[in-house]
Amino acid sequence: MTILPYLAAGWIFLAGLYGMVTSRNIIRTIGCLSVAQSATYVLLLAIGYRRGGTAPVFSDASPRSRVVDPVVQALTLTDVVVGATVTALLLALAIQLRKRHGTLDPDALTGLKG
Amino acid sequence: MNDANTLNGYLIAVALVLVTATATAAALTREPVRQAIVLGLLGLELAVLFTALQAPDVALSQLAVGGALTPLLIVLTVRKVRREAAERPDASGDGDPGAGSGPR
Amino acid sequence: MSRTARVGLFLAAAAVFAVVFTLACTGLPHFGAASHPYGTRAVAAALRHRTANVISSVNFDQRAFDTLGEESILFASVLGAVALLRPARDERESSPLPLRVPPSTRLIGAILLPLTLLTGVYIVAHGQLSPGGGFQGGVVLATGLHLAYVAADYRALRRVRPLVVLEVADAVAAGAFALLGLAGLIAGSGYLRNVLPLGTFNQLSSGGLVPVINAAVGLEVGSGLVVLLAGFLDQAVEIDTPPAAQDGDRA
Amino acid sequence: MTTADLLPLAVAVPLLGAVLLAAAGNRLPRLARDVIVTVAAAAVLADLVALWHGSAHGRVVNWLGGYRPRHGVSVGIVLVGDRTGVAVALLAALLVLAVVCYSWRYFAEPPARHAGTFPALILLFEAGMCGFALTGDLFDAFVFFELMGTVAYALTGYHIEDPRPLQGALTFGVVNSLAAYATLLGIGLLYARTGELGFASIGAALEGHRADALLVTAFVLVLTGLLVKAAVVPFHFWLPDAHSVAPTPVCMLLSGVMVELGVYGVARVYTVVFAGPHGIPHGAFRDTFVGFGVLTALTGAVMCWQQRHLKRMLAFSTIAHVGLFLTGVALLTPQGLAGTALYVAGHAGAKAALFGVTGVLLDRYGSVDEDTLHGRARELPLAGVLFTLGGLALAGLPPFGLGLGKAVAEHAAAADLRWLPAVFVAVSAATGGAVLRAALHVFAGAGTADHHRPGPQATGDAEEPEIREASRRVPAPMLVVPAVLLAGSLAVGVLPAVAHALAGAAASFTDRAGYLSAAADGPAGRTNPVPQAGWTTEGVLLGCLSALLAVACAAGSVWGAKVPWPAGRRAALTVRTASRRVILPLRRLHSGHLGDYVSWLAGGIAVLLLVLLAQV
Repeated sequence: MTILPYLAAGWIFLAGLYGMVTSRNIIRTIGCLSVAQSATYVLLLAIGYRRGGTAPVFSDASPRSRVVDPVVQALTLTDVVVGATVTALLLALAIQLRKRHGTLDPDALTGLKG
Repeated sequence: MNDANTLNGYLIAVALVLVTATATAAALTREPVRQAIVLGLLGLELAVLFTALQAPDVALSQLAVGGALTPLLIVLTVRKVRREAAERPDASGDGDPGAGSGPR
Repeated sequence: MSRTARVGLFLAAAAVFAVVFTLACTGLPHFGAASHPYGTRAVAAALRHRTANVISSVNFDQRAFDTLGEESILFASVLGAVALLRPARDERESSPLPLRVPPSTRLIGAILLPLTLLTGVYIVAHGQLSPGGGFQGGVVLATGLHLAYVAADYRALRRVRPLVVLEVADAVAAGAFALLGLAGLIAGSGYLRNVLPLGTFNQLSSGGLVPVINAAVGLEVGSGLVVLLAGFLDQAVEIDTPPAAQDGDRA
Repeated sequence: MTTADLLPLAVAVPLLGAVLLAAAGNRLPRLARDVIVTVAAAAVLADLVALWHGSAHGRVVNWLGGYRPRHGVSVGIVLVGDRTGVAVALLAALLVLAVVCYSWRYFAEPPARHAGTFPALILLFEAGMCGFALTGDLFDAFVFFELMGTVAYALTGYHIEDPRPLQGALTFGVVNSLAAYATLLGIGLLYARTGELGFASIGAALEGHRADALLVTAFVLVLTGLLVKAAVVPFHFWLPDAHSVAPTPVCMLLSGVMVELGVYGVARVYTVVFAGPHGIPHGAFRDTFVGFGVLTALTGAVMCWQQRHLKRMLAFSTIAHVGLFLTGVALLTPQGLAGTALYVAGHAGAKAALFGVTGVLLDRYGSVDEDTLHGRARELPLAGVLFTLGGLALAGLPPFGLGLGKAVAEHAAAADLRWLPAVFVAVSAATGGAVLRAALHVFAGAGTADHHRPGPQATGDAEEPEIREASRRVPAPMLVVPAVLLAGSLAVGVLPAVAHALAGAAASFTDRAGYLSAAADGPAGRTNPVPQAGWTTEGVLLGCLSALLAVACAAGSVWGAKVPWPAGRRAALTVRTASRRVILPLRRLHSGHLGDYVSWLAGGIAVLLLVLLAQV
């Protein structure tokens, strides 16, 4: 258990990459991108965890109680928002690309090469 | 206190295994709508993991974004694409792999 | 590259990455370790500013500039995605036919709609005290509004979302954040300085600027997401592309 | 208000301008929108000019939210305006202002209901670039990096009626976001080891650890996002796809400054965070990135020469020059940095001008294809002159700023490796030559229109024209702005004060201890001696040589087939055979396939990991 959560993050990142490499549909590529991104959430929050710590919210806890690292949580929160908005933007591009190109298969998207 | 810690440790371990497995499954799922469903599931499991990691704020956003918003956007995108494919059967299909042009 | 070459290259690279990343992880502090210098400082700073939810303090006070950037990303994506999803010159919008919705669904929707909106407002308002805040509450507000789609139909949704107003609200909320930062500058103490009275710990008005920025973020996220979802829904439901439009690449 | 307060304003002002445009854009007449965006861009410029003067005597530091460090560490975000950072932001602001003026008359009529979107996005782009250039915090840099990226994806795909911009924008978005997530993983690893996020505080904390696999992995991951943005081979594939199809004003920004920000990020992150004792050794960094730089420069130059799509040609020439920038920075000497700074400034002016003139062609003829346009632009002599001057500047002709930067960087490079200046000359000649060849074809109608280039290629035909009235006269700003930009590029080379100021900036950039101290509220550091950054005989000669070579390349390609002597024909044949053997496979690698690009990204990370691990 000492480094397993970090390794899990690495594995998830690679899994997302693999899905993107083998994808035959841009929508799936975008989905895999968000899988790869969840690796960053897992890594950041795993790093901030403290054994025996509680959530860093003091509304009903003593200010002296042991808490987990709040900074990584703030970072992850930013990351979640960034991820969601980028996904939305990419999906919007995919919709229009499908309209104009008639396909979302990377093998058939041949407008830009050489 | 110690028992609660051990319990939380187990919870983290289980959630971690589930998250890893579901993420792998989501990356391997070819069909976008099915992938959206697996992604939704991944979002829920991540929310559980984050709660166990004492990050309720992140869990709440993950629940909203990963569990609902992202899958919804993917489904809407696929729906638009499907609608077009249905109106123009000549265009190469999306959604189901292999229906597009063959490998080079 | 052929498919085999592509996957082969990736697998080789992934093998290297896996080995080195594992090696790297052995150099990390063990999972659950105690030392978090920045985290400890952030907790102390949050308590000094009487903000019970340390994460809100980090997001909206200590590292508010990050959040300003984050909200700009949200603002830019909504602006960009909605512009990308505009009907092209050769497209027309069609009105979808009204759908028959079973009365039970309609009832559930009618009950859930105000309930969700209330929950959203609550989550936004208590961001500096309990888990949640502008972003989470904003998402709840935006999705809650779309219960109207489930409960009634698309035309009902269009009635309850004044898009023009929401687009302006999104922009104004994003601007409000930047302006709140200027307040500190005008007060003579620096950008994004928490200049408001800090209030009493664990009260709704505690944390100075934190609840105000929180509200701005809530407004931005809520209205921005509704506008964004409207762009996607319009594409999925309303806009028809003429068949000729997609032959552009075959020429 | 103090000088330090000017730092956040560089982000807040464009942001507020964008908000105003987004909120009121639909209700305002076009003139009012143009006025708002121009005033906002000018205000940012004024802010940064004031900041530049304020930073003359050392770094300007602002702890946002008033969180001054206690015992050397803070809980907030620090903005650090050292002269290099301010200069980079200043360059971005100048270019944004130029682009804003260029687009006054650029779009015939913006789409209804989204009238304010384009200028608002340009201003948000500016906010992202300024934030990235001025921040002293690693995660904050990531946030503004993403802001820059997000806006750029949306702007690239702005023409939804044309399939190619959409594909280019998607490739751009997917590859860059993925790389940004890799960066975030790296930031996570650094946070785990040091528990800090500021550049300076991480750098200081890392000094207490030894260099191991964790350090190398974190370094490579953090750099991935920056290298992708900088389009370093093999992370570069997205760039030609995106830059060749984006709206012309956007291309001017992307090629002129955004790509260069990636190189700036690499230099900043390495020098402040990783260059300390027990960090990544200087030698390892230098050898690795001079290698990657040279590879990038050569690949870009070869691909640039092969293109007939003018914007794609310019995009590949950006890759070639970024390779040289990376090489100059990787030398880690003040002179190398000074040369690169001059080079970047001169390049921004010339490249943006070239894109601007290409925009005129697209406006009039609905095509940016070298073969299709053959001889058709004879009626635009002024545009032809500007395009040719741009090509000569790109080739390093003195006294353009690009030539001065190249000369100074070459001098610094020769001190390290004797053969490096040859790469600089060859790459400048090839990229400049390609532009001159296109100028001869398009504006003079020289040679023949029919060129058989083997292999896969993107043509510049059937582009969606960005303006609807084909018969109108060329709007004045579309030629005036490129002319001004070229004049700016010239000024960088002619005015010794600019060179001296940038050399001073480079000297303080390498002063790591000073940066660390300033960001921890400590005493100001000492100043390094300012490197020599003026014209030398050697520099002038090398500049003239590469310009001459460029002219020879262009002339040989246009008239080479008609050469009467057999030696010339034999040479042409050899070139053709070689090109089929070497260049064809290289062109095939640029497949436009998203899966390929992700694979190359992973491959690049793996190679960097192995190369650096072997040297640590």
